[in-house]
Amino acid sequence: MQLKPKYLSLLILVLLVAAAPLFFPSGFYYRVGALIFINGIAVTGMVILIGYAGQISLGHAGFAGIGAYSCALAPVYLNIPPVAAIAFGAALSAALAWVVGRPILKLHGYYLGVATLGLGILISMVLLNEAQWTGGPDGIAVPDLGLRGLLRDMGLRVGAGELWYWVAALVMILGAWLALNLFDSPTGRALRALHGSEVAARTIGIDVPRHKLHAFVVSAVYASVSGSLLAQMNRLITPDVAGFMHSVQMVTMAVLGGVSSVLGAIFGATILTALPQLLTVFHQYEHMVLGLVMILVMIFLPDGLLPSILKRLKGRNEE
Amino acid sequence: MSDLLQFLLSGLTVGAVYALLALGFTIIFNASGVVNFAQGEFVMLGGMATAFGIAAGLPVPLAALLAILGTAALGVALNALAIAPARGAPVVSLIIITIGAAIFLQGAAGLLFDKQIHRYPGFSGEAALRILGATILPQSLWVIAGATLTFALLWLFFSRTLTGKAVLATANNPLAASLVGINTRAIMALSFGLSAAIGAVAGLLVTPITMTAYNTGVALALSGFAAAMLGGLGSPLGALVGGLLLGVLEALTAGYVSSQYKDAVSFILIILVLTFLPQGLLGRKSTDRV
Amino acid sequence: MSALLDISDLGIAFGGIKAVDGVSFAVRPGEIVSVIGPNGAGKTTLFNMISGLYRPSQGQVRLDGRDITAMEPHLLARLGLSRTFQNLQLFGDMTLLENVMVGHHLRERAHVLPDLFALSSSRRSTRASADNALALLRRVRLDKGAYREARAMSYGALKRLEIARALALEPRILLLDEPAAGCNAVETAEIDELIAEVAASGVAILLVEHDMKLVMKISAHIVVLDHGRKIAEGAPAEVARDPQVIAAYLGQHGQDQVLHAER
Amino acid sequence: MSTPKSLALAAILLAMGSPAALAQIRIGATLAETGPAGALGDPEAKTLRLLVEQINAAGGVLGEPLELVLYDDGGDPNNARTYATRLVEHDEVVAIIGGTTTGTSLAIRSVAEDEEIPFISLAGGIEIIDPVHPFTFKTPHTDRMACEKLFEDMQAQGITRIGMISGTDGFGASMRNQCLDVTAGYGIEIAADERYAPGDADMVPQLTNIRNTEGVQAVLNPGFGAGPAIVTRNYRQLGIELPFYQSHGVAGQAYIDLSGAENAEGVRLPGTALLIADQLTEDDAQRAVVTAYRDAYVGRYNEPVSTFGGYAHDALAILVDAITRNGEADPDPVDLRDAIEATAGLVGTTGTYSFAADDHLGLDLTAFRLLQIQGGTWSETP
Repeated sequence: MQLKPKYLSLLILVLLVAAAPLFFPSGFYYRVGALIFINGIAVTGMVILIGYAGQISLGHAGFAGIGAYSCALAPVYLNIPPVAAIAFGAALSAALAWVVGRPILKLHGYYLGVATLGLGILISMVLLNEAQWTGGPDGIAVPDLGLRGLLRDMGLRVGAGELWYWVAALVMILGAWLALNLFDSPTGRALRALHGSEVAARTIGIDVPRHKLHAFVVSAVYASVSGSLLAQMNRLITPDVAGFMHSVQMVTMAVLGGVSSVLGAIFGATILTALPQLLTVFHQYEHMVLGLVMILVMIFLPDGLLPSILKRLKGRNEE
Repeated sequence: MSDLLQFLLSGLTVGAVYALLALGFTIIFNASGVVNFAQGEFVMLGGMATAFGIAAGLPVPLAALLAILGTAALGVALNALAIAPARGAPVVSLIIITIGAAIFLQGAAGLLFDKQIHRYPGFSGEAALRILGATILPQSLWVIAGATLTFALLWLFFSRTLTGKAVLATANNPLAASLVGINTRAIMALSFGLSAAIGAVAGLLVTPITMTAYNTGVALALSGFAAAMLGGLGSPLGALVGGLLLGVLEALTAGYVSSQYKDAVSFILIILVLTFLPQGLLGRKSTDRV
Repeated sequence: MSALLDISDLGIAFGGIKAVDGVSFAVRPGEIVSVIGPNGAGKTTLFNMISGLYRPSQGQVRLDGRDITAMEPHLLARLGLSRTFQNLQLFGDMTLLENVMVGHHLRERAHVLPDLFALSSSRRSTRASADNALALLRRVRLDKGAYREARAMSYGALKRLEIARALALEPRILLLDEPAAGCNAVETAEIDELIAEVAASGVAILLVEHDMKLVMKISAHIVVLDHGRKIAEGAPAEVARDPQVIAAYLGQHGQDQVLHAER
Repeated sequence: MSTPKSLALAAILLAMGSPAALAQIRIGATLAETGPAGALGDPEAKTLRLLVEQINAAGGVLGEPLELVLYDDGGDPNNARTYATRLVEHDEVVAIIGGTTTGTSLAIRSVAEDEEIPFISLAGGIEIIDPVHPFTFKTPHTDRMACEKLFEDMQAQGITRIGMISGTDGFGASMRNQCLDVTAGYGIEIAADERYAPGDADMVPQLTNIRNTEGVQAVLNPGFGAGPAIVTRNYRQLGIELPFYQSHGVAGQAYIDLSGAENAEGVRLPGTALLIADQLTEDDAQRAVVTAYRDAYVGRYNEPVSTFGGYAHDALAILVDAITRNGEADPDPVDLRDAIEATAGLVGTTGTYSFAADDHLGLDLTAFRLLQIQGGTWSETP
């Protein structure tokens, strides 16, 4: 019996995530793994926004910032339990994306780029400057989620790295499942249609602004959850999380890996998260290598790493 | 009153730099449809190369000339190695390529030069001039004059020379331009060289005021990008208007409202302008052809 | 029978030049009306105004008596207006089946939350759309390539695919912009048959086509445009004899095409 | 699909290597060699590399060579935390030096405290060691002390109303907060509070506002990098004649060069003995340490020393001293921590350190010297 592509993708993800720790020489790898998965969540949102709907954003780190700071502030000021703060941040991000998305999603290409860039910069500026709330550039402590304590009470002693590896993996796989569901659904087809031709999409009855907005809001929620998890894992968050370079990183991971597929984008997140760890030996050249990788992949493998590799493998099999 | 003048003079100096940055964006966009996020690196390189030339004992004009020529050559190389091979790629790929180029150039500059902050003395001394109770540095006049001259020369180039008209024709319709015998590849190379040179000019003029370091390019690119989009991508006049407007607005906000949120005001303005004029202030309107 | 689509005094200007000027005509249910004219006569511009992509600077479009001038295209689609494009507007990354499935968009309930969680309502919609789309693909004889990406298909196949997608909307009026352009004789004959069949089911059809043989054969009524103005209107035989029409075509295409068509 | 991914994984494993056997004493560091705080982190990294070389050339510590494992976190706390984890769990270092900025230091601290590894921070924020965390120490003065030192001088000059213009980077923002906190104790009122972003080209509007503020008697500029030099130039351009105070963030020759000696003339700031090595009296306790470090650094890198390199120097000195006193080449972390806490009278470039259970800073206000720029160089005010 043949597995549907959706379930095949999920199966591959689950197997890799479950098997990887068998090869970890030290506990540090759990940390890298958790970072990969947290980036993987944000990048899955990028797949929905860029890969499905064909819209660009250079400001999604702003939503990650909202998610992260919600986890730091909501438990303190609103007495919300830390877990619920994730949902609170997601709701806040969704609401902001909803309000701002309406006017700016009318823009195309680079104009949309600069508008989203502005949005991200505004958010990071607030986080940076409203130090009495956010702690300013040096950041702010994040209340403990209490998961480790809970497990300890149940008689399980788990290291922080290990715990977050599994928590982030679980959320990422859940996120991937949702995104894969969306792909082959009425909304997903409408998004991919307006990506292909906005004019044609309109004439077949697709409410283009509404669907673009939905994609924008959903991807903002992904970014927000990713930021929340980062904050709760690190127990400390700084405005860097909302910065321009983080936005660029999200887009680059997704596109480099292959933005049209969830698996590809997560592959991109894996490569770019691991790359700096690989390059510590040649760290002087880290920036040059990163820049070169970005340029070369886009020129020679424009569909992204994973789709290009798969195409090549398939081509070889057919020979 | 003298405060207002002071803020305006400050704003004009910064705005002139933004305008030159935006002009660089516009020229490359017109030739290739690419927004070049490495434009800020050209400004950085112009300043760094001049600083190192002067430190090595070269006379200032020679150091400046070498910096301009070197940066222009780098612009041509960037086009040949990274942009031309990716023609027709989607916007998001092009953004990644040029940001990749910016990261690469920043890393290379950090290795090739160093990671310190650099500056050299202003070209006409450092004593501030007084105008109606406000002050201005002679180097600010250099920046403003340099920007004016660059825009004027460029206008002459586009309106009076055959090559300039070929650049405009390519911008309007690359296919038609190549059909009437214009070598659009050469035009692209020329545009990258020209933009890089303009960036270098901005960098070497402003370094005595703002100083420079290997990692200043990205922030410059973002300001220039914002100015270009505000004015309307693809319009040199829009670049001038967008750049000056942003510079003056930042200075006035810092002076009268809040120095903390002066950049915020710029971006709020951009989002508002684009909401009502999706092509920027002076950008061309386009109709979807189906 | 009263008109389904009623166009009166429609016009638009680009930069001071009138691309379409004061055009009026009507289409009744089940009727095939063709718009012909030399290149640049304003046929596609007329279509773009009717389908809501361009905002007319004068005149009115009515559907079933209701004013639909410059209405959003997706709302027009809801009222039963569907179209194809001269230079194909298909979704290249999607399969043929998916291309037709999005044509069912209006009958699917595309709500983002049920779709994200793949609730049964969402999965039911998808299944129903897939069944319908497959039937339509069969109708245009593309069912064998249903799971191939659209960009991998031939031009002729894509022309038929676009018609299938337009039909998926179950339109009351269908605007076809040069459906037979670039098709060989066999394909043209198939499209001819398909259009007649659709019209017979009661759908009004507005057609722009350069293949005069096809136009003369299937049209009930022909509107002739030149330089944005309507210069003639009537039954095929009448129009072909009109001296103004012959003059207009002489300027562009030569007489034999008209004569050929008249035969 | 699984092939490339597992290949990549294998490549990662190979490149990172497996934890080495402990044949030497491993010291970990994560610093902002690049990024916005690169001007601080770069001399810190250079200092650590230089000193470790020197120590090893002289026979190491307890007869064992030191091995420095140094990562560049770019000033990003998330990276800093990752590298700190790597240092502890993968490289198995005995202690961590680093955290160029307060943000990265706080990130490293949570790893160090979790894993119970001694950590010496090089950043100024008082929150790093207040309240005291068992495994965390720091070498620089706190920002609060810098403010106090400056306010002391202002008080002596009879200044009560000042204007402040601070950078929005971590350094500037943190010092601004601390200064606002301690004004009351010195009877000082901050009448104008302006800001600039690190990349800003021109601070004339902000300074114009300060100049126009009624009754301002002096101006204070907390910040580092290019910003304060631009502020200084703009200050002179506007012809402001009020006393001008900078922070220890610009305590290095670069600031004077970038501002121009004539513009920086008369500027006062809280600095360390390092900047006035040649002017120290023969009987000054710091003279030998400061001169040796300066000569070695300048000889090796051919660039002037900065206060920040000095912080790294002191952190390593404290660590080496503690390892030596503890007497084991493979020290138990808790013992090493106790040895650090027992540090007494250790003379560094920044000051003389004596830690205690309730004091993980080990410096007092006397270590700060109020310096003034005169004739393009530093001199200590009497």
